[in-house]
Amino acid sequence: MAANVLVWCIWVIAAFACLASAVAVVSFRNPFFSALALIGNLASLAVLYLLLGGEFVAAAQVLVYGGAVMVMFLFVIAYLGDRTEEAPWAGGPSWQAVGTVLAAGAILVEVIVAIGLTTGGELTHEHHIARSFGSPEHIGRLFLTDHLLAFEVTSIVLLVAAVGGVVLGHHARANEADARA
Amino acid sequence: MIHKPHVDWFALSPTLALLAAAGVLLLMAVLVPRPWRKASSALVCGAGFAAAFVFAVLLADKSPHGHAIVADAMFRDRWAAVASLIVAGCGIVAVLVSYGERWRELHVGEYYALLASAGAGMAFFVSASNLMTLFLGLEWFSISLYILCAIDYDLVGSLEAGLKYLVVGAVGSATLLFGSALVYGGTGQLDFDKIAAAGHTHDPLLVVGLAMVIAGLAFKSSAAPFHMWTPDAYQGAPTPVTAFMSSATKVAALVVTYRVLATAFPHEARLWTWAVAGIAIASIAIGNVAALTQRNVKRMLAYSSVSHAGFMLIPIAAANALGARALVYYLIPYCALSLGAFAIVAARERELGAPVTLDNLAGFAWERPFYGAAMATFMFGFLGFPLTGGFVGKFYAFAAAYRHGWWWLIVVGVAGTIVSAAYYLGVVRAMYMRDRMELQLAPAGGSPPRDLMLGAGVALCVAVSVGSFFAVQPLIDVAHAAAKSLPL
Amino acid sequence: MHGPDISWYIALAVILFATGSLGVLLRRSPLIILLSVEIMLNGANLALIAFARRFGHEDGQVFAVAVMAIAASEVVVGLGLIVAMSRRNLELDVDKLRTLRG
Amino acid sequence: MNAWLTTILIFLPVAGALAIWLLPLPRHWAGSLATLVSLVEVGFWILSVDRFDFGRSTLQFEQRQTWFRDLGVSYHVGQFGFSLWLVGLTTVVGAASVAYAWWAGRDRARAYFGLMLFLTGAVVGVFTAQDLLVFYAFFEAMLIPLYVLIGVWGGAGRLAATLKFVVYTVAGSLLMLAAIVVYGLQQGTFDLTKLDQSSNKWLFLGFAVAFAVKAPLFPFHGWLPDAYREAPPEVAAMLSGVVSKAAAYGFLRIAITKFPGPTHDFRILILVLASIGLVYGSLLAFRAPDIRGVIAYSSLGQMGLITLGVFAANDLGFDGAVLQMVNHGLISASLFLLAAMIERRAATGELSLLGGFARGRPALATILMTTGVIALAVPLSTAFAGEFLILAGLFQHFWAYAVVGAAAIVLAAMYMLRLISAVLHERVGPAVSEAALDLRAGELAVVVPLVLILLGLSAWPNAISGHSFGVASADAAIKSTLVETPGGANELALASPLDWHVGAGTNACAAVGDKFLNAHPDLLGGTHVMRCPGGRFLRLQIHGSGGLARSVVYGWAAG
Repeated sequence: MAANVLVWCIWVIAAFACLASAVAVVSFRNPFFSALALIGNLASLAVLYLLLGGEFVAAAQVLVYGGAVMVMFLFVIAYLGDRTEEAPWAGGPSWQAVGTVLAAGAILVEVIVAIGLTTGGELTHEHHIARSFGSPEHIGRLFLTDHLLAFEVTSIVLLVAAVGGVVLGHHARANEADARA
Repeated sequence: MIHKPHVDWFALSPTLALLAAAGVLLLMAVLVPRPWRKASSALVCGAGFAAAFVFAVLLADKSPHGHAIVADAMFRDRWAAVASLIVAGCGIVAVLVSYGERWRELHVGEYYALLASAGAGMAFFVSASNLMTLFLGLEWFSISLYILCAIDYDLVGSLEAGLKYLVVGAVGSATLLFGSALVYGGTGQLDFDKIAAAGHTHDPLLVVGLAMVIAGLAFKSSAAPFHMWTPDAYQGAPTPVTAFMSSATKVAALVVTYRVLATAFPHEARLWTWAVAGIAIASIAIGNVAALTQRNVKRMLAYSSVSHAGFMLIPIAAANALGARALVYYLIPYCALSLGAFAIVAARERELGAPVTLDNLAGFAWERPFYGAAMATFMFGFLGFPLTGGFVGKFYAFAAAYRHGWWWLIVVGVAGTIVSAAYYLGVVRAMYMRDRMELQLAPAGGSPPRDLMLGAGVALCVAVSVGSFFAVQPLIDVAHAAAKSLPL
Repeated sequence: MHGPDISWYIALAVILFATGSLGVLLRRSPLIILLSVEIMLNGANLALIAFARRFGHEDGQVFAVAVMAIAASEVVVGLGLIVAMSRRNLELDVDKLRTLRG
Repeated sequence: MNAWLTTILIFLPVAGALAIWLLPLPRHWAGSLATLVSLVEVGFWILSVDRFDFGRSTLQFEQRQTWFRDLGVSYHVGQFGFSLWLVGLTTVVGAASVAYAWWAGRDRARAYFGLMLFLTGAVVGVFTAQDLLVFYAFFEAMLIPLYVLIGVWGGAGRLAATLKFVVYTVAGSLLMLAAIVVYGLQQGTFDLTKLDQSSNKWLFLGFAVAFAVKAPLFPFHGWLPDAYREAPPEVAAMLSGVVSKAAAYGFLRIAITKFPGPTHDFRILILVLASIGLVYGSLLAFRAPDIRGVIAYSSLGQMGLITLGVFAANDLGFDGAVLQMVNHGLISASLFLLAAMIERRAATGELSLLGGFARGRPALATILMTTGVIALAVPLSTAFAGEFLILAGLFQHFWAYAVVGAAAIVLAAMYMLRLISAVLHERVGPAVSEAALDLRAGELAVVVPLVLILLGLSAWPNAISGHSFGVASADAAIKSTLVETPGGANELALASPLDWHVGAGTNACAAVGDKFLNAHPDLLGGTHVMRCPGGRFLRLQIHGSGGLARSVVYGWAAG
């Protein structure tokens, strides 16, 4: 019983952190702080993943996202400096903005209602799971068996992105070469 | 002990051929000396697409009974094979069009590598059989295309096009992903056929997920109202890339839309036929009306591609075997028309060194009779005039709508076509009937570089768009064989 | 150990996704838009992992891992574009990018 | 060989066009090759007249090739008597137009002559297509060369003219496409010889609007004045002489024969519109300030008259309409070419600036006079014969239309006489110089044959009016539509399978049949069974389908 309360507490804290940081990402004026807030978001999500039995995913979240991606973000933001600042919500709400907010709100309500309808008992009955559910070994095995192709394609996409990084990096350098010439 | 699934290499061969070409090209970008790089890269890339084409033909021949392979991650069937075949054909023409572009040699290897990789991604995407491979395939070719859009740094707006495409594309794929997650939540399955087996018609999770999947795919086929990236990306990207995007991406996105809807959501057909019909109507209306006011030809063609996405969604909304045939048939002349039109824009662009507008097309057809006649053919084809496959394509699409019982879709299509006459014929008028003197334009200056490759590409497009009008029966036979793979 | 229902997680995922989309729609800095896209993807990931827990098989988790890699690829390309644009002294504001007009 | 004749007639000009476009010919050669091709085309048409069996009313020179099977579409072409005459009109006017253009010389000759030949081929295709989709393809294909010909070689206002022309025609023909899709899929075939009649009025309207725009009928004629004025004269000759006939042909071949019910319902409306067009066009022609305006508006009026004849929907009306189509085609083509010759000499077509052309220019005067006199339908002229047949047909239906038609003939006389006198007589106009020569040999070679044909037809109008629909054949496939049931005998035909013989059986039976036919002159299709004195049954198979305007097969059975 105590364990349940503990899990609930962790869930509430993590969920709250997750939401707060998401709102922060979207609303901060300075991308640097937004990026930092995203790190908080990722970390709290990792906690939620752990609660859901996704050990490997949580670890990957922290390493891949929190480590690699965010470092890249922070590096770029630091490199660009104050060019990236933007006054959010400046100039009053445009019709477009009002429309989008309304549309997003409508989608949100719709989806939550949809889930509420479904939840009429179904989602509460969780599947019984083994202790090793979501362990690195299991996920790794799946990647090499049922999802072999997905695994391979993921690596190809990463490679393509790397090529893209190289090409776009050239872009920047070529421009400087032009400027010198 | 890990039991690896059996891998059907032959089924993967179109993808692998292109992937191999991409790999070789990346190596060549480093190893081959600069003076030879352009020609050799184009050759290898073209060979890759040609090999993919041949493999796709063989695959279509040898896969009469569709089935899932590699641990149910992809389908081996004629639907996918025919789609890869069309994509590979588009790739060949795109290579021909790209050859004469004045790339900086620095990037030419990477350019062709990314083109091949985009083709490989599409060939994989069209055979996806579960939500995960669907998403991965989508991202594979999308990311390649984002980079391709931005690759030419001498082009004003190229980076902007890449960024806009990336942002909107990322939102689209996130939508698709969230929709996939909800479908997974509703059924507990990722494989299309298992989703169909597990789905209940009125499961709200499934329905919302379905809506988001449709929206995510509509982003890629640039159907309204998910088309906002299209004009910017098409206008800003290097023209050969635009040519490839406008044809091959549409093939992949539409073919997969049909496959996903028909295979995974047969029980929800009543819902998605209406949704797709709505998107089709919106695309036809918005695309045609917006195209009317464009002066920039690339931008006008971008809106025209939005309207054609609408026309090609009509057979999807029809959800019958005739519709599947209609879609496959329509794609063939459409790709030829679109590639050809952009190829000619590229030719004019190289000659002028400036973006092509309706004004600076004045007199073009008399200066370059072949290109002019070809462009007129493409415009009449887009408009759905006889003597091009565009006519038969529209006819089939309308026929499919009628067979579904939706004659009003025909009315919408007819109304859209009437509006489109104004801007398609506007191009013909600009090329043939306006005098450059009358508009006080400076002559283009010097003769343009002779570009046999581009000429060959245009000739190929003319041959396909006119040939598909006469050779309907063989093409329909192919489409028929492909359509049988779908449970319609 | 019983925690909250899956539906709680899904609700959270939906709110995350919506927050991310709002960010994409309302913000103008490409960097923040990219960050918002990450939030959308994270929302989807949370949903996938929660559903994986519900059904007791790990397909959803595998999917989520793949999504992370894809997200990283998108970020690489997106950041590459942003850096290149800043080197070319282009506005870093999607509303002010108006080279491409008819 | 015979089967190929139609295909040759369609594709010979198209092949000529391709050759002219692709071969790098010098400018003069392009014109001469085009003229040669169109003369050979006329030759083939004469050959086909020779081979045509006018005794049969069925399709001849028929060729069928599957185009796409799953929707039942095939390349199916062939000719009935009346299509043969319209094809002839096309080839002759096409040859005259091409020859005139060659004589007058045109810029960008290869493009120009190729398009002219292509246009000829497409129009022949329209008149011979026996599959709805093929018909539509040719119908639309006509638009492409016309659009470019007017837009590139037209006068100063050409851009606006082409825009109007295209918007009107594309809108009309796409409605027809929608109707074709629905009609063909309902029946599982697009073959005109296999399609059953339909009673769907929306489909009928889809076809009717397309034809009404093309003809044009009032109030769909907005494009006409600009297009006819701005087009190069020989293109205007093709447009008013030949292309507009595609519409009347479409009414005859598709709208009426396939939709007898809706034809019946909309007949009054169409007759009223056609009458308005006839009067309105004639009045405008009378007021038009220039030669081409007179011819253009007179075409509007004449198309109204032809439509009246078609929708009189009886033998006389049909015969008259076909004859008048050929007449008007030849007349307006020669008038447009003559207008071009006059404009060439005076540099204007304004009637107020012209006058006194007759003095010292006997050839021009004679030919313009002859054509004009035929056009105003003096008795013994072929136009008189055509109009008389149409009016007689109309009179059977409702005398008021005949009165309108007769009034229009008076108007025609007025505007034609005004044209002739304004050009040829009166005092010499300011634009007419003494130096302007009479018609040259080349011009005479173009226009004299047209006038000679008109004179020939005046001598023997029955060549066309008597050879358009053949005579009834017993083996024609006929479906029972049970339009009317005199005496309730049709149920009997359905209930008891009788053994039918061809023929009326007895004189008494024939009298009953004749009486029924006279009582119902507008019946176009259906099988009617009636009882004769003496216990026999008489069956009348009336058919307007399959291109036979109206033919009746008598059958009898012992009771």
